[in-house]
Amino acid sequence: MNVFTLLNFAPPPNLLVAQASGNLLQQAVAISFVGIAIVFFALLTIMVMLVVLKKLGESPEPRREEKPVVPPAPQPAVQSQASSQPAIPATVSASDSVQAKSTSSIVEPAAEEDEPEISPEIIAILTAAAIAALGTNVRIRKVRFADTTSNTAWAETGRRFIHTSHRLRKKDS
Amino acid sequence: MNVFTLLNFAPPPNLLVAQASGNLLQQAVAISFVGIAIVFFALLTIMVMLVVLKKLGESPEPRREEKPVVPPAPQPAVQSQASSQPAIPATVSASDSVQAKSTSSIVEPAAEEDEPEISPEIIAILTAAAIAALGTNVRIRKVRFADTTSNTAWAETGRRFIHTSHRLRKKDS
Amino acid sequence: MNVFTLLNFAPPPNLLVAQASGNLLQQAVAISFVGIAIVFFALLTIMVMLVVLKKLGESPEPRREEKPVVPPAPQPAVQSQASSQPAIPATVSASDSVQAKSTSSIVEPAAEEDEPEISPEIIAILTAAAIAALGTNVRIRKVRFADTTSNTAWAETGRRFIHTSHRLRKKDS
Amino acid sequence: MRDTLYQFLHDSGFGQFSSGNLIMLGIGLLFIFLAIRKNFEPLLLVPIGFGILIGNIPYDSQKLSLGVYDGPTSEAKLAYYSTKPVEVRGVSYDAFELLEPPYLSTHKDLVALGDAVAVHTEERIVYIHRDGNGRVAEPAPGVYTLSHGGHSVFVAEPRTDHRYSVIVTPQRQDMWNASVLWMIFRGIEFGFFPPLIFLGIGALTDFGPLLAQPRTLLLGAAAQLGIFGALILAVLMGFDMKEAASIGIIGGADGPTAIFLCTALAPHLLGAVALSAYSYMAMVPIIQPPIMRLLTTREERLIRMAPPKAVPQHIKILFPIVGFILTAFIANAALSLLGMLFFGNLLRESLVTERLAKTAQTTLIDIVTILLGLSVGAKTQAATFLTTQTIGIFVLGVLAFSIATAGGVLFAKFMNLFTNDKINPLIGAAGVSAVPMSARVAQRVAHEEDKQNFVLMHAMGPNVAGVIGSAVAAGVLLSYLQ
Amino acid sequence: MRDTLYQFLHDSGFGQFSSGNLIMLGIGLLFIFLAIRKNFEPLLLVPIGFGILIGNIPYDSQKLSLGVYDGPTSEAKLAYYSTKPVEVRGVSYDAFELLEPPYLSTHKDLVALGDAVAVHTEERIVYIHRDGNGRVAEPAPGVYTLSHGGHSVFVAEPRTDHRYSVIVTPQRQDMWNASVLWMIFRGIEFGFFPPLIFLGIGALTDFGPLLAQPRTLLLGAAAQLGIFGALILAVLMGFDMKEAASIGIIGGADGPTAIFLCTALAPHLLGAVALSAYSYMAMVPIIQPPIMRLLTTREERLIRMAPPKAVPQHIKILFPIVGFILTAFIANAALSLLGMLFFGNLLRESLVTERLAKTAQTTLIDIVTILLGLSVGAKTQAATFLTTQTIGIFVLGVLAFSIATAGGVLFAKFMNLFTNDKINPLIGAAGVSAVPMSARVAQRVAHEEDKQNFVLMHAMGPNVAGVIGSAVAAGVLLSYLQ
Amino acid sequence: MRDTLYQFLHDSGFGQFSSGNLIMLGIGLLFIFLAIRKNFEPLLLVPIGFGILIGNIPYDSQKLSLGVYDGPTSEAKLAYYSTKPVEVRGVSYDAFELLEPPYLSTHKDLVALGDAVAVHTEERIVYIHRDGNGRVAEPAPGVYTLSHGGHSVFVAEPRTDHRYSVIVTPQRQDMWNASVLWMIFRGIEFGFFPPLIFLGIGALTDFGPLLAQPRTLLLGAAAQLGIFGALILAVLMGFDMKEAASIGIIGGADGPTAIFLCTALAPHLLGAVALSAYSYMAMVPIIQPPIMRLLTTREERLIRMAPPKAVPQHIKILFPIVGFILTAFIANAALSLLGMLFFGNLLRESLVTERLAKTAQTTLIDIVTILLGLSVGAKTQAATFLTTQTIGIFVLGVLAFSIATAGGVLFAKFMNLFTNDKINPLIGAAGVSAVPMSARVAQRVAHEEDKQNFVLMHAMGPNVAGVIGSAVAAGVLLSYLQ
Ligand code: NA
Ligand code: NA
Ligand code: NA
Repeated sequence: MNVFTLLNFAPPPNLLVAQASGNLLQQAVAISFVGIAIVFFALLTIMVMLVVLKKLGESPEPRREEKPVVPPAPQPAVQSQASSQPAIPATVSASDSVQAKSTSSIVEPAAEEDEPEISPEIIAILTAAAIAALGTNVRIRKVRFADTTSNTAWAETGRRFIHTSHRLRKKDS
Repeated sequence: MNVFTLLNFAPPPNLLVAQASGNLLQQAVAISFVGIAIVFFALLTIMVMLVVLKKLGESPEPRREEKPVVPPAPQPAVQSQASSQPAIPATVSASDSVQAKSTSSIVEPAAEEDEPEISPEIIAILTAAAIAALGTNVRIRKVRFADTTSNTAWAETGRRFIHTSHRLRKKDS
Repeated sequence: MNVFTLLNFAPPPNLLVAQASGNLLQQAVAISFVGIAIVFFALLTIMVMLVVLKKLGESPEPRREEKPVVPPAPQPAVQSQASSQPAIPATVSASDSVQAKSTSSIVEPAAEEDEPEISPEIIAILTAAAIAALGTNVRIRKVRFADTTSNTAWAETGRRFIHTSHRLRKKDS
Repeated sequence: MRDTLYQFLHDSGFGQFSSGNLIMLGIGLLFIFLAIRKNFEPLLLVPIGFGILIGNIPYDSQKLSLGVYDGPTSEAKLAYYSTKPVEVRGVSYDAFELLEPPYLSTHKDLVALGDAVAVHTEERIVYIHRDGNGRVAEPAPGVYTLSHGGHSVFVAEPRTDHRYSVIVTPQRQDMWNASVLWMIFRGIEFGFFPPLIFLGIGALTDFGPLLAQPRTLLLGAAAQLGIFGALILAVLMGFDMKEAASIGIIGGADGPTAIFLCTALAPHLLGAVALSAYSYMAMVPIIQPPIMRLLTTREERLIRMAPPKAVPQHIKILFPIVGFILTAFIANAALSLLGMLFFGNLLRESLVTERLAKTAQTTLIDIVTILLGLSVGAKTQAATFLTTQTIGIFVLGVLAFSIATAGGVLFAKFMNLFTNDKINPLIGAAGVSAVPMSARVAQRVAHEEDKQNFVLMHAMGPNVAGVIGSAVAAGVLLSYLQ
Repeated sequence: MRDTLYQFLHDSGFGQFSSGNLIMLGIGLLFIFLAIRKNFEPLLLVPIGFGILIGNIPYDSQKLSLGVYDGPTSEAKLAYYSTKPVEVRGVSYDAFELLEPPYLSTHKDLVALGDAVAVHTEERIVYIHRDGNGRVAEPAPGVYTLSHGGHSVFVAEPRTDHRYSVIVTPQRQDMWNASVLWMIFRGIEFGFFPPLIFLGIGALTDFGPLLAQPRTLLLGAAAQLGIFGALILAVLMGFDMKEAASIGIIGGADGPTAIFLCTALAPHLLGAVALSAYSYMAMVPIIQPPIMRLLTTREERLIRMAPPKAVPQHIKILFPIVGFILTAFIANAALSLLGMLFFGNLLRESLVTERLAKTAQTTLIDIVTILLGLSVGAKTQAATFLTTQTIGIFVLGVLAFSIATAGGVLFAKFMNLFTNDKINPLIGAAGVSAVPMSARVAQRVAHEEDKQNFVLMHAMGPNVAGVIGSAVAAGVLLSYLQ
Repeated sequence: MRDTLYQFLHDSGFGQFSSGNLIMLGIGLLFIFLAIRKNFEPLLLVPIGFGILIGNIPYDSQKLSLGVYDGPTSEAKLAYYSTKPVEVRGVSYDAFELLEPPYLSTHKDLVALGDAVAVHTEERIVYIHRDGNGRVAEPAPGVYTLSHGGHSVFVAEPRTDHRYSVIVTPQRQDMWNASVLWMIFRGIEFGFFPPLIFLGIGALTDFGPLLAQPRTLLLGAAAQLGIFGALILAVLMGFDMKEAASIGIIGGADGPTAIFLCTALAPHLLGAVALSAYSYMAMVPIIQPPIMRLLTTREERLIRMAPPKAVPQHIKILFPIVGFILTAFIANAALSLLGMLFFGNLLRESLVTERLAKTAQTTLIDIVTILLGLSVGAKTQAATFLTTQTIGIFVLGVLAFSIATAGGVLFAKFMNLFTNDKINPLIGAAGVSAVPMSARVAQRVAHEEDKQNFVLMHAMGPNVAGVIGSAVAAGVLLSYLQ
């Protein structure tokens, strides 16, 4: 009678596999090999896909997409760009008090500007206002215009990190 | 025995009505007529109530209420008025980048000012700060003083819309 | 049989105590005396602990702690200090429109500053920006530098309250 | 180890892939594309689109229960079955009759059950249990595993009146695997999210333009004709009453209202209804203008309306209170939508609860939008979405918008018969909420004819009235059909 | 169709209107008015007032179950009945004895049940089932529909020991209609909201003034006399112990604490207790000054206190940790309130979790305030609010505030007997939390006598101490009476 | 009254104090100290530390059930028992066999039960009931009070097949006392919080550096060796498979992933696993550099990498979509983590849902962080934490980090064998997520050798890849072991 068989409460198949495969260590090694293989497989697949996507970078559809969505680098007017370009914040020199070390790494917003009617000083203030809205303590020392799309930005970011990592080093000592 | 009758699980009365009233189409037409009638009735009632309220606008209680709650138009000092007068934002010319088209239409704050010690420039900045706090991209082009209570504000709002609706039109084309 | 005794559904012990101790008033008085005694005991314990902690204020560990965590009073550069020093907001004269009366008493941020490249005006603006981010209406009348760590700050806070309490008094009249 | 890997691949998405999944993934991608590239209501369609991806990743539902497709709505589903003889393929059996089945309310769900033969009779769904050998088991007490969704049904001792008390309970597996999605789904299932979104909308909406011109409330009522027109058409197309109402509500052009009603009446259509509602809201600038031009003369489109007097603050404060009481009296069942809408507006207008209003306008509505969009999307699966019904819903949706537009425009013309203070009938089209899109469309069409005619703020009146109107309509439909 | 319309009107609020509804709507409007016009704690009283409106819209509860009045607290309420002979109108019947009834804990609820005769004996509620003909049915297994609230009670086979396993389950209807409100209610029922509000209050509170003058902690303790004084008076007025404690806690002048305790001990009084607590907190500037002047001499009011030394940050960090451990040890049952208060304060003072503190201070407390206020209001209905009890509660509430004020002032005078560093007794009145209102009142009264005497910051010490004091008092009452 | 006071003190923390409590309070204080003074992941460790304080305040669990230790996970736990003869101390009894016990899954819980003798056989837990006189009661229908946790077990009539339907239900007491903590706990138990944190992390993460150099994805994969290496070591140390997987995941250096997996597989280890994960994440600057220097030559550390080309926005938009579909196909069980991570990133990169992204980045993640940290801490009690297992976990944790670091560095060297465009192997160490700490460590070690070598941005590639890698690994472990 099927009710009875259904009620049999067999342990879930995965556990059965585990018990069948003999001792625990053997099983642990098996899972580990399969596990790391799958991790590599998954990330390799993404990597391949990314390379393909980049190669296809000149295909018609994404090109159309690229233009309207991303405005050219020197953007006019004041925008709270907090969430659009936080990772390469070349314009704001965040000082020691930036607390962006945790899991929820906090974002430092940048603002590019070239319209004459709003002066750089005001931009700085607005940047700070955006920061205030984001809830981080950021000390602005100087404001420089930076081309965040250029490749030197990477070295620049590293360089700036040196200035801000005093605390990191202190902690170790 | 009442337990039994209770257990009878009669379909809810509404459905009974539905089944009793013959075919589905007939019922659909009935519900539709009643439905639209109730919608009109509800909104007509509110309309009547509003007209009455406005007529009673000179009654003692609301008048007392009006003064302290709403400060006179030229408000002194800096206030983040974000949520108090968002609908007629005549002072801030929101540009194309305003994304206030969705269900959760975003509010453009306005700031009126006439105290001498805070200059219009600063007001603009503070307005922008409030905008930053609200999380919208708003580009401030110019700041003008406007009497938001005047009736020309309506035409002004429409006029301003023309400037900001480029994107709307582009999308259709 | 224990199932039966468990099923006995005796009222919880506290209630039993209550019913045993005779009439309700007697019990109310007893609970009240014990209650107020415990409240006093709890707060007295904290008080003693606080006095001890203060006495130990010169112990090595907290002293180390004190330095890095609390920066010296004249802090350089712009920080949204909203949540760090809200209770003695000597620099910002909050006007009548401050609505900090409810359970969720709203915080008035202060900003001390002495770095030359950012002028006091800008600090005021940034303070206001932080306020905007906090969602309160605060009117900034004047910005003065104040030493919030000095003891005169308490009288100063009281004095300022007088200016801001017009509404409070009005409400009573 | 090769077996382990083989098994893993077999269990993974690749081994379980079907064409339905592929098409649904494509549909999810399409809506993400429309949202990002065409700016189609991105705040909703990006989450919904991504939710479709999440909901349509194939997996072996016998082994892994992600709770995405048909997870339980509650930890302890208590239902009541009765048995009656049922004829299946010519043989009569005793069968369970599932009364008011808490979750398995559509035949599709039941047919999908591995061990059960689903038979439905009119309103009620009847099914019998089939044992491992394919024979129909006698209704006996025990635990029945409804495999696909991971429910287990506990049936108590049979009783003399042929009734069984049944406890449908999710298996433990569901509770753990279901994860964030299952919890989030409950938010829609209980109608939790739409009212919270209405709270935010209330706090964001300035009813000023409506209060300045109370007569535009009627335009907001007239545009609800789209709801009822589409309802009748849907019945003609063969949808049942609850489905027809859920489709009709698309004509309300109001996302949360549509999701609220559809979840209550026809949850299996939720994906199609929500997607068509948001799509057409984004396409209002395409759908409305031809209808508006067709139904109005050039003279009518040239009508300039005088700006009305400003509304004093006390009216703005009184409106949400009075409006709530009146509409809640008239349409009880819309209480949770209208209550939250007007409550949010009172927070905004009272001026003493500004910090609450600001939070409702920003964080609260954002969080709920993320969760709502994601879960509506994840509920949209091949089995219920890739049907001819969905095509019908999209066709009816555009008809609903059209009828609503026509209703608003024509009613404005009708009102002009009785008043000297003429209404530009173009603003009638703004009664199709879709705030503020349809008001902008009215402005744009008026502006084409007369560069100095600014009807935007006038159009905001019927625009916000339409939100109230469609919530009332949803309440009426809910109280009749639930 | 005329029938349909007639039925609709009959079912709607108009057909179901009763005087109780009208009065309650008026009360809701009154509190909204006080909040907006008189600035009576608007952040709470606007939501509560609107909640009263939502909770008192009349509807036909037989047809539509909005879950506002007495919806289920849980999806699967599991209780246990035993039967015993009960005499009803002279006839002895077997009856169900509902032990620890999960929701129907007040007789009013039971009396309101359409099909049941409620008989209550002391602590326990006993009722028997009555069939359609008015005869009392024998206790038999089956499903009993407790009509008004929409519960259905499933009773299993009777057992030899006269016990029945009973599953009280909300009807499906409840689950769908209940909507946002039902879910929100659970937040109060489980005591979920008040601790979260305390988290925000902790993150908002600067305990600096208290830490600078630890002795003011005792003033915060003394003001809790109001709680216990009112408790004794309430017992004298005929309230039972749990009710008396819920009324006494009004004297704590602390909204979330009052709601927390009252929900646990006497949920039927929640509306009256919350309304009176928040009203009197807003009226502190009226209630306190006469008492303060009466109990102090002019000399005492002229006492100037020296500003204490600033508190180093490490003390501010240690305080929430030490304070939590001590109070939690002493008053276990206040753990969830005090834990969250001190945790919020640690987030604030640690200076390394600033972003968490900021969110707790703003968005989190705002969202919870909206939901708490709304649901407290909606729980306030005619049946439990329009009673003489409510009048008693309001009278006792003002007495509680007065006793608390007197307690604080007199204890300050008492402390002055033993110290050279005299305390201005006016700041004792600030022990009545109501942060920061009562500290302001102390400042104002002191300022009337001496324009150069600024006691505001000194008064903030007892003021915040009062928050801790009343939470401890709530813990003591909870552990004794729950 | 003296009795009352005595009883109060006895019931209070002082009367119930044990050494375990004291040690746990010390541990809580230690982590708070590390967080505030040493800046050890303060956003998590302050809440967790304070949670430990909350969870370890002693109280009399017979009288007061705070729901902190072992509160129910659900209001209506439905399980199914079967009976079989069990031998206890030489005597054979009929006993209940608890299958898939919903909450009492560890023997410790069962042993603690006052009235039951717990006997466990392999995977299953068997216990029998003991009556008041210490005799083992026959399995009979009734309600059994499992005293410590406050559960009551309702067992229906025994059936002929020796099975009992059992309803495990929390006592009313739990529901009320449990308060905020109990509700919050459910958030972890259902795996609710970690995915929401991943949503915020997705919205905060710029995958740009990864997209600019896709090959660094492999470094992120290689560093997951730490997970599996530690898993094997844990099995060797005597942990069972599920425990070993939960310990191994520490090597993922990703808090939410570790909490997610550990909650699902070995909830009794949650405290130790979470604390060791977050501690070692903060200590990455101490753990990693020696290993990095040991495994690389000076020449390798001096390798300068050319900055790659900037990534166009459309790639940034496509990445979360493509990445989600691929990883979800391959590792179904990681769907809720990866789905939320990529969804959050799409909200961020789409540029049209900026307000949603901002809320996810700020308020939403903050609120969830507060609740998650607090409840992880409060779940950490003496009974499960003060064991030799915990020492083993901390030892294995540092080994996991070390193996992960070595894996990343060595794989980078391995990749250099096949490419001309050499990778600085130091950035391989950044594959140990711990975003952004381990990327900074790579920068610092590189900078020590060459002041002009800036590898920070290159290191961000494997850094964020490691987040994806460990989520995939968690998915694999979950699908095998759950
Ligand atoms: Na509408
Ligand atoms: Na108090
Ligand atoms: Na990782």
